[in-house]
Amino acid sequence: MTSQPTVRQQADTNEAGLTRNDYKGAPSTLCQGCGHNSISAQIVSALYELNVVPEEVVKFSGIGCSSKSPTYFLNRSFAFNGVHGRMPSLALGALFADTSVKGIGVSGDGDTASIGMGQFKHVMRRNLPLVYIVENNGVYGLTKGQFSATAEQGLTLKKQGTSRYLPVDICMEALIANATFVARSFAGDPKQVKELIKAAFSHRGIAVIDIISPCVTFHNVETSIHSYAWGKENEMPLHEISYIPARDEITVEDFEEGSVRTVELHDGSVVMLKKLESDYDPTNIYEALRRLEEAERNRWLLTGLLYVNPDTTTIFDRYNLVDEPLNRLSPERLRPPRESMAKLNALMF
Amino acid sequence: MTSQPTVRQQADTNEAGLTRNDYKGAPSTLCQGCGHNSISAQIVSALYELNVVPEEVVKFSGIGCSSKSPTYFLNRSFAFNGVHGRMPSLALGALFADTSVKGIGVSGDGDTASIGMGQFKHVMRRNLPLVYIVENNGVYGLTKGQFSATAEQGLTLKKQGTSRYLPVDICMEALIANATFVARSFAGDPKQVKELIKAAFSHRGIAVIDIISPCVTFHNVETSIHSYAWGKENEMPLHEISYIPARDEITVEDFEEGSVRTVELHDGSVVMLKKLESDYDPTNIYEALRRLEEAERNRWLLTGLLYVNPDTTTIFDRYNLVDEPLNRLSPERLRPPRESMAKLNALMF
Amino acid sequence: MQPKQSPDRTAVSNLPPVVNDFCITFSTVNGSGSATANTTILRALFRMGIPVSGKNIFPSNIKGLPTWYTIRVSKDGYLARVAEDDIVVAMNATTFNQELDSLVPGGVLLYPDDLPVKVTREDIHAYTMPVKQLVKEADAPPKLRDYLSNMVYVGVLAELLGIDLDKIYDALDFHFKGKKNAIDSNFNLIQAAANWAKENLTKTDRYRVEPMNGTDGYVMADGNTAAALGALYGGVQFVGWYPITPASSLVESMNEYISELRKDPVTGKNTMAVVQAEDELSAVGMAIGAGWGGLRAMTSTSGPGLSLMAEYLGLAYYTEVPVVVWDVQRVGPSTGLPTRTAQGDLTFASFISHGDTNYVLLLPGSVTECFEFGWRAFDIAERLQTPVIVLSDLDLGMNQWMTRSFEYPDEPMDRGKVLWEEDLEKMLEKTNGSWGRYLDVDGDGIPYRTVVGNRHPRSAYFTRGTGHDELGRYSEDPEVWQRVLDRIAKKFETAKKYMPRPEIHPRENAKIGVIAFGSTDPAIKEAGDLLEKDGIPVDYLRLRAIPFTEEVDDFIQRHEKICVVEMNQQGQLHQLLTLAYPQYATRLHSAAHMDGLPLTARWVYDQIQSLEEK
Amino acid sequence: MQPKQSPDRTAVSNLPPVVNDFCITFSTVNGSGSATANTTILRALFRMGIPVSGKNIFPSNIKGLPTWYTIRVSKDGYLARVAEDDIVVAMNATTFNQELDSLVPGGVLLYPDDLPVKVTREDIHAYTMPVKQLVKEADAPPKLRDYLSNMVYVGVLAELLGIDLDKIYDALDFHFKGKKNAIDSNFNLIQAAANWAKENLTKTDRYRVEPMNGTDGYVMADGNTAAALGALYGGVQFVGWYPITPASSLVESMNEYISELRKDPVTGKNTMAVVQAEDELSAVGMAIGAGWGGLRAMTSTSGPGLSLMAEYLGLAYYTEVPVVVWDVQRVGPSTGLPTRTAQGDLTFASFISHGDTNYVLLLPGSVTECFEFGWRAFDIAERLQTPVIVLSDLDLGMNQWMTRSFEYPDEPMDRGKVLWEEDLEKMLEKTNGSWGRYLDVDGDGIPYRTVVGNRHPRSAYFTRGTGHDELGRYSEDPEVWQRVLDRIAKKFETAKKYMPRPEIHPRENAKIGVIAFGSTDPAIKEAGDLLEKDGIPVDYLRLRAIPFTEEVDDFIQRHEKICVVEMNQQGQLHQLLTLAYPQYATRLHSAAHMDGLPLTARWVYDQIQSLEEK
Ligand SMILES: Cc1ncc(C[n+]2csc(CCOP(=O)(O)OP(=O)(O)O)c2C)c(N)n1
Ligand SMILES: Cc1ncc(C[n+]2csc(CCOP(=O)(O)OP(=O)(O)O)c2C)c(N)n1
Ligand code: SF4
Ligand code: SF4
Ligand SMILES: [Mg+2]
Ligand SMILES: [Mg+2]
Repeated sequence: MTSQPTVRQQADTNEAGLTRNDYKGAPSTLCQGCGHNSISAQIVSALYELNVVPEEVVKFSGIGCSSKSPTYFLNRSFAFNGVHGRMPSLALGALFADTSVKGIGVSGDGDTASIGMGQFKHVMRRNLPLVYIVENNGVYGLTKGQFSATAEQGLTLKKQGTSRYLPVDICMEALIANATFVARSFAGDPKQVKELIKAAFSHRGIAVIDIISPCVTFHNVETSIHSYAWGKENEMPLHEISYIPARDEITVEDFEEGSVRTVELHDGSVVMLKKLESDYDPTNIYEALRRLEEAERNRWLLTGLLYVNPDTTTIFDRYNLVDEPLNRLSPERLRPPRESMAKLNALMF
Repeated sequence: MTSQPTVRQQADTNEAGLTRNDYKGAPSTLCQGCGHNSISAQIVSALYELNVVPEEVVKFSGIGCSSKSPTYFLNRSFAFNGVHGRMPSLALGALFADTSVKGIGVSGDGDTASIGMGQFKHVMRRNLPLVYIVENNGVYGLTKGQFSATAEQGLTLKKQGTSRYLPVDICMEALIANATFVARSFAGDPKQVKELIKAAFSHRGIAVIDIISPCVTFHNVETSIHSYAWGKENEMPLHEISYIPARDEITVEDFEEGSVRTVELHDGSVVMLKKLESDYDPTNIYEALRRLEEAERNRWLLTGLLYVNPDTTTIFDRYNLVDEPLNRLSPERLRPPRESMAKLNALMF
Repeated sequence: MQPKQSPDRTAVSNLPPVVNDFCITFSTVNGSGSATANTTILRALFRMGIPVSGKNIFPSNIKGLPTWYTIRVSKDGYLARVAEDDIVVAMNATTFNQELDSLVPGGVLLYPDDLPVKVTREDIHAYTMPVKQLVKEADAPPKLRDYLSNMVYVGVLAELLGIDLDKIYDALDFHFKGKKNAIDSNFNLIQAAANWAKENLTKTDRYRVEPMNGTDGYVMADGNTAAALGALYGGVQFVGWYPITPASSLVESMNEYISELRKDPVTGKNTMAVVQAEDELSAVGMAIGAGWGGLRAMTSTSGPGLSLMAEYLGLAYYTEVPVVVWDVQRVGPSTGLPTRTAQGDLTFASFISHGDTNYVLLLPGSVTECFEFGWRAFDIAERLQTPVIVLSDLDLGMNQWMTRSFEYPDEPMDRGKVLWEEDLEKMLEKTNGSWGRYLDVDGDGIPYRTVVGNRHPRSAYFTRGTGHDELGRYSEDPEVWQRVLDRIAKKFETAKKYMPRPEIHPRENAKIGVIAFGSTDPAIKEAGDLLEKDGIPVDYLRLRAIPFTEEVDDFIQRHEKICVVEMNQQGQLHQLLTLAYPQYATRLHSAAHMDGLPLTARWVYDQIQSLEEK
Repeated sequence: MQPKQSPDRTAVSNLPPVVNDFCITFSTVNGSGSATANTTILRALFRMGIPVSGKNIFPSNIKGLPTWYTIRVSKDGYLARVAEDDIVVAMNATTFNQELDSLVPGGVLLYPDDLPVKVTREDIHAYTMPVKQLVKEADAPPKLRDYLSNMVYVGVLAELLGIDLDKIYDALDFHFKGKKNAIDSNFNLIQAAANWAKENLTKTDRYRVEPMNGTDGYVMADGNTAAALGALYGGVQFVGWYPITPASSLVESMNEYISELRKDPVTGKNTMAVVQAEDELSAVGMAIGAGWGGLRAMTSTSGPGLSLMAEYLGLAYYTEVPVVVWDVQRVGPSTGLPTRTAQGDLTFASFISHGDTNYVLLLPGSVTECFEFGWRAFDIAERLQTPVIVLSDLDLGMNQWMTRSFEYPDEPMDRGKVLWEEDLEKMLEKTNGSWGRYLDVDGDGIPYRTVVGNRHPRSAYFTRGTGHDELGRYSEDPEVWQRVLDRIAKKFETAKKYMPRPEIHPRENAKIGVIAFGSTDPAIKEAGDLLEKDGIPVDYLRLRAIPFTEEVDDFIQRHEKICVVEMNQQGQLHQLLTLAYPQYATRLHSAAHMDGLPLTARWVYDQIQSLEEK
């Protein structure tokens, strides 16, 4: 039941004829051990395995250590590293240019949940096809460790004192804002991260993955929900997730009755969710909210695909655009014909 | 069981010795029939009946027809009409000046849910003691009727075309952001509006009231959830709500067993919720979310006190401030003593 | 009912008639539907071939507050505001006295016979109109009555002034898009009112109109519509916007014309998208993203929105993204007077965002020019790879102007230095593979760019607002920083080649030069005529863009005294000229004024005259 | 192990020693803990009475990239950056060659014996240090080893230069707040390294230190800490902020000192609050709300944050709310170089927000002045009821400077024209009840205000960013608009009375004048000495505030040539001076430079010299 390549290829090239190196970026300048680095590595793997052509991906980010990540993967993709907290608008405009390319945005918890709350919420409701990864560490890494809006209330950090406010839960926010793909993961669980990224890439619409990504330098306190230690101890996956490309056949018979749920994505690929402790239905928003609340109360790190709705229209569908990329339209197709001018002037009265 | 004045007063003055006129504002320059005007009237009534001293209230707003409302009530209160979508920060700073005064903010759906989403969400989690009224009409009234973020998807308005995106639900947003008092009402239900305002004034922390307040000029389409006609037909109150001041005794015996719920607010006043179709527990966030979602699906206008948590600390409690108003501290209490200077210089090394 | 008549003024009416040269103000409350009546008159006059302009002075609310609409009728084609009225139609009792004061001696006052007011002036011609009665007789449905009241004054005025009823019919036909019912119910009342006036009023005043030939080659339009249309002809592909007065109608009229002008004829699908954002930070962010992606992208806003765009514009400046920002100015600072006009964002727009920035500004001075800059702004932005800010204003943007017919763009689209797959291949061959996003290949400061979707494996680059070198790589190297920023600044020099040149109106023997921009143009031209009559000929240079081109230099050199006329408090253009021409700083005299109303020729006259006397 | 020795350079060492006058650069990677080592040396030198300054050139990341720390040792008290190094401690192989190049002939190079590098210069003195070995011998826990490596160079340098080990101990004692363990483990290694050097190195270079008396009355501090402390002494009551380099440490150090300086001695409760906002729009909004409420309120930020504050600052300007904004400048536009210094926000800050605005700017030129403006800014803001923007920069704000001891505020707090209940009662009596929020009672443009919580029934008023009259009522009246805005502008004139005066450093026979502000001060002073030696005496005026006061006028009048020195691309102060003094525009010459590094005296020298030759 594992992915079975249909085309023979050299051991180290994928079906796009590319090597893993073709998906890499510049060497990371983040701290050693930073969660963000492991996520970059999984992005590289996921895209390599998905056989995506790097030129058909565009990267976006805001400002922060996390927002630097796009430098560290997919050297051969266009990228725009914008201003703090306002990546969604930039991505929205840019993706209109050529809707055949796929956007991936990397943001931080400060970038998304503090300064970026407004744009984050609004890009959700627009259902922009964008993989939106939040590398969530509860602090502002790049400015040296102040609390972000996702820091737990009561958390004490040496230099910062104690966090006074209840945290923002990025997944809840995405759910309420009608995001169509919402997942949480943990940088310490690379396999899950990778499978979620693959699924997100196949999703038609906004796909949010909130990844707990420890800041080893400023916020790796073992008792904190944002630390490696805590995550390793308390991760509670909703299911074991695997992504199966459209071309592969799934033989559910291999599995015990009822032990697996599948969700077919827009491009025909399938997300397979293997039941763990209990069955979880990722198409029910309120169940997702309930589980998140329960997990928060108990300080469990609930991970997995919380919610997906593969069947809605994207923002592009709602604009009735010409089929070819807008940015390749020739001047003749953009400028109304000369004859129209006189008619228009006649209307000006 | 009705409120029984303990002090004798003239027919037209309240216990603060003031007449209703003392609570009024300038004549409204909003359109005749605008929902916002009825809300202003209920604010006047509520505060008159609460015996609040106008000098102990501060008004805030952003920009919009709704945000003009503070001009039309409480002439004798300080007011700051700020910039579009950023009222919460202004209110937060100002209320630190003297925590003994009570803040009331009036905003619109554009002001809060479009441009103001970020500040709205963040003031919730800070639990700033502020009555936050959203006069929600689904459009930008003041700029002549463009869709706001609360406009229903698919809504068609003559000049505007059809709204493309799923609406923001202000109550859901408040709930998820950990607001401690969340209500929805309808400008066409003045009694409920008034009682909710009274309860909100007694609440310790942020109190959001999302009031459907039709824009009769640009968005009073009978089939729209934001219209009078629709509201009158489809309002579904969760309960019948009455506010009972702290000084009054409640004799629950007057009521049928189980027909009433009460919530005691921080100042000893009580919100009495008379059961209607089914019992509703306003202390359960997820029940609130479920009911909101159900209502949205069925296009009911669910009104009433959705959620209240009377017992948390406010932002002020978390700052360990001196008891007297900060803005009345004398220079001697603000400037460290002269002796400290040398000690400090010794530390500069 | 015996119509109340104005006192007999035979002495006055012995004077020759005033033909096609006066100013009418309609005083109403907003939301009362008077706009239809007012523009109907405006259009009818225009159709009679008489030069007209209409200005709406309205409050920042929706309904029920005083509003004034002024029509200037000028056989000489003067379009500027004048401070006094010749004719007032007073429909609003609360402002009646104010209007009475504004009338010139011998002026005309028209008001409903039931308006609870007292006419305290003897030197004017007052006529009352039986508005209620005529509306009642018209048998209109009650909810339309208020609205129809306005048609009464249309009819009475038509009769008193001699406005052609046929032209009024044409105007209604246009307004109601041929809808017979609507046209007729309005027209019938107008006709009834005209008849009533004919039978019951004795004309004692001097004002009247006569058909003439003064509007050939002109259309009636507002600047926002013109800008929208210009942008559509400019091939705009993406608009991110957020509503704000007085800019909203720019994108709103664009929306109206998309289906006609920008649907693919074959598939019926759109070649552009307009996205209403959640605020201005997002609106400009979207536009910058789109501009970066290779779309002709724009946003439009007014002061407060421009302030919110500061951070993002700095990004576009430094990353060299073409984007067009229309700022339809209103009175600031802060929320200010949202429904009044100003030119107060000039300095801010020039230097917007922290650090060293410098923006290309376009300064349309007429509605036709709004159309022109609507398309040309994209050519300039894409050519220079930089944000272009177009400064219009409320007067230009929202008022109906008689303006030259729009002309089809006289230049092919300039998409600038964009490399698609094959171009890039050639470039790499030419440069031995050394292409880089920020390399100054041509020595004009403008690098080549590729855009999203380019599948060439060498096409991609990383765009960042942090320090970067010629290949787009992150860099903190001091020399690299300086080099790149200096090259960007160089584009401001290169820009001069692409800037619309100023319009120069010389007069013989002029010693004083006037420099101005934007909607003050009509007032300045009219003042020029007045001054010339009084023996003070002035040369006039109307700026159309910043950076300043050599013509400006030249103009300043040739005049010992320059009067810089503008509509703001600080003299912001005067500031920018001083910075550009410190050597001539002392020649530059500021004449700045802002109270929310368009400048009058009289005010300009006084400024220049007093400069002359200095 | 036989230590590698530098080649014998007896010829060089015959030259006289260079005492207390050189520059050391430590090249490390950030996050490696070298900061402790570097400041320990800095402090020890300071304690020896030798004037020193330390500058950190660090990358915009957290760990693992090249970082340089430079200590200038100057018996003459010069604190400016110099472009070349006398001594380099090279701990980072990747930048080794670059450092090698920066050394002066005869300079000193120190590096670990295992650094994989090649010394390619013959004209310097190179010493290797057995870093690994010494750390190993110190028997430190493995995870501390990297960090402790840095102590090796402290010891070796101490020995080579003659730095007093006692003073080093003092420095460690201070750094580790008396924690014996930490002090000892560091000190022991330093001592071991010093011993090793004594025994194994033959000093061939000329550099050494000697105790002197040059630091009396001085302290060591950074500008952000100073500003924070100044604000605490100024009675700051509310801070809304959002983290950003290089401003973060301002509010962070405030947080550190609150419990010591701003807890009520009786109740132990705070007399102020610091709120970390969700972004800068909110941060400044909070501060403006608080300032309006009668609190001494501030925010601090850097370029991008300032851009985001544009709209809100316009509101504060027009509604006349006192608020203090610290802008600790970094290199822009856009995200630019977040960890490099600049003075590039001057023009933007002057005109920030749409419409006609004008801000009072304070321009601290030393760390001590950061302290002073920390408190004084509130007096000015509250007195004038307007936003005050204080422009510091990264160099001033984040680097350790030797600076005059902070002085207790020499003036009582000026809370401005605030009326509490009784004051209002009196005012109403005096004015027959005609008090209004925006009435210019005193003719200085500054009205009286009441604030939230005032229970007087006449105290309340409505504050709005829309047009308002003297009583705060909404108004669209053109005259009212103009009148109110003109009065607000008048405050900018009144402001001159309250502005810190410029500091003027005259020299005999000076023909050229220099005008500058902020952290360029040391470079300019040093250049002045150099120029004087070369026969070009210059007068120097250091601005401390804008609007300009009469001294500036005067200074410009007295000099035919003015060189305006600043750290940005466009010459922004030059621009503002040109605007203020158009009549002298041609005297003003711009010397502007920005590459992210502090100016050197040499660069300033060259600029002025070339101006002299013109
Ligand atoms: C407008 C603006 N404000 C502040 C900053 C400073 N800043 C840079 S990164 C950052 C926070 C980043 O936090 P987060 O998004 O959580 O990313 P992390 O570094 O933790 O990965 C801040 C506040 C900025 N660059 N721009
Ligand atoms: C920064 C900024 N952008 C845009 C505007 C224009 N504007 C004024 S009110 C408004 C919308 C108001 O809508 P809402 O809050 O729903 O209030 P309503 O008028 O519907 O009561 C807008 C967009 C503004 N004043 N400031
Ligand atoms: S500071 Fe924290 S978030 Fe930033 S790179 Fe280091 S570990 Fe990662
Ligand atoms: S436009 Fe709409 S929201 Fe505004 S006042 Fe009129 S009815 Fe109310
Ligand atoms: Mg973070
Ligand atoms: Mg609304």
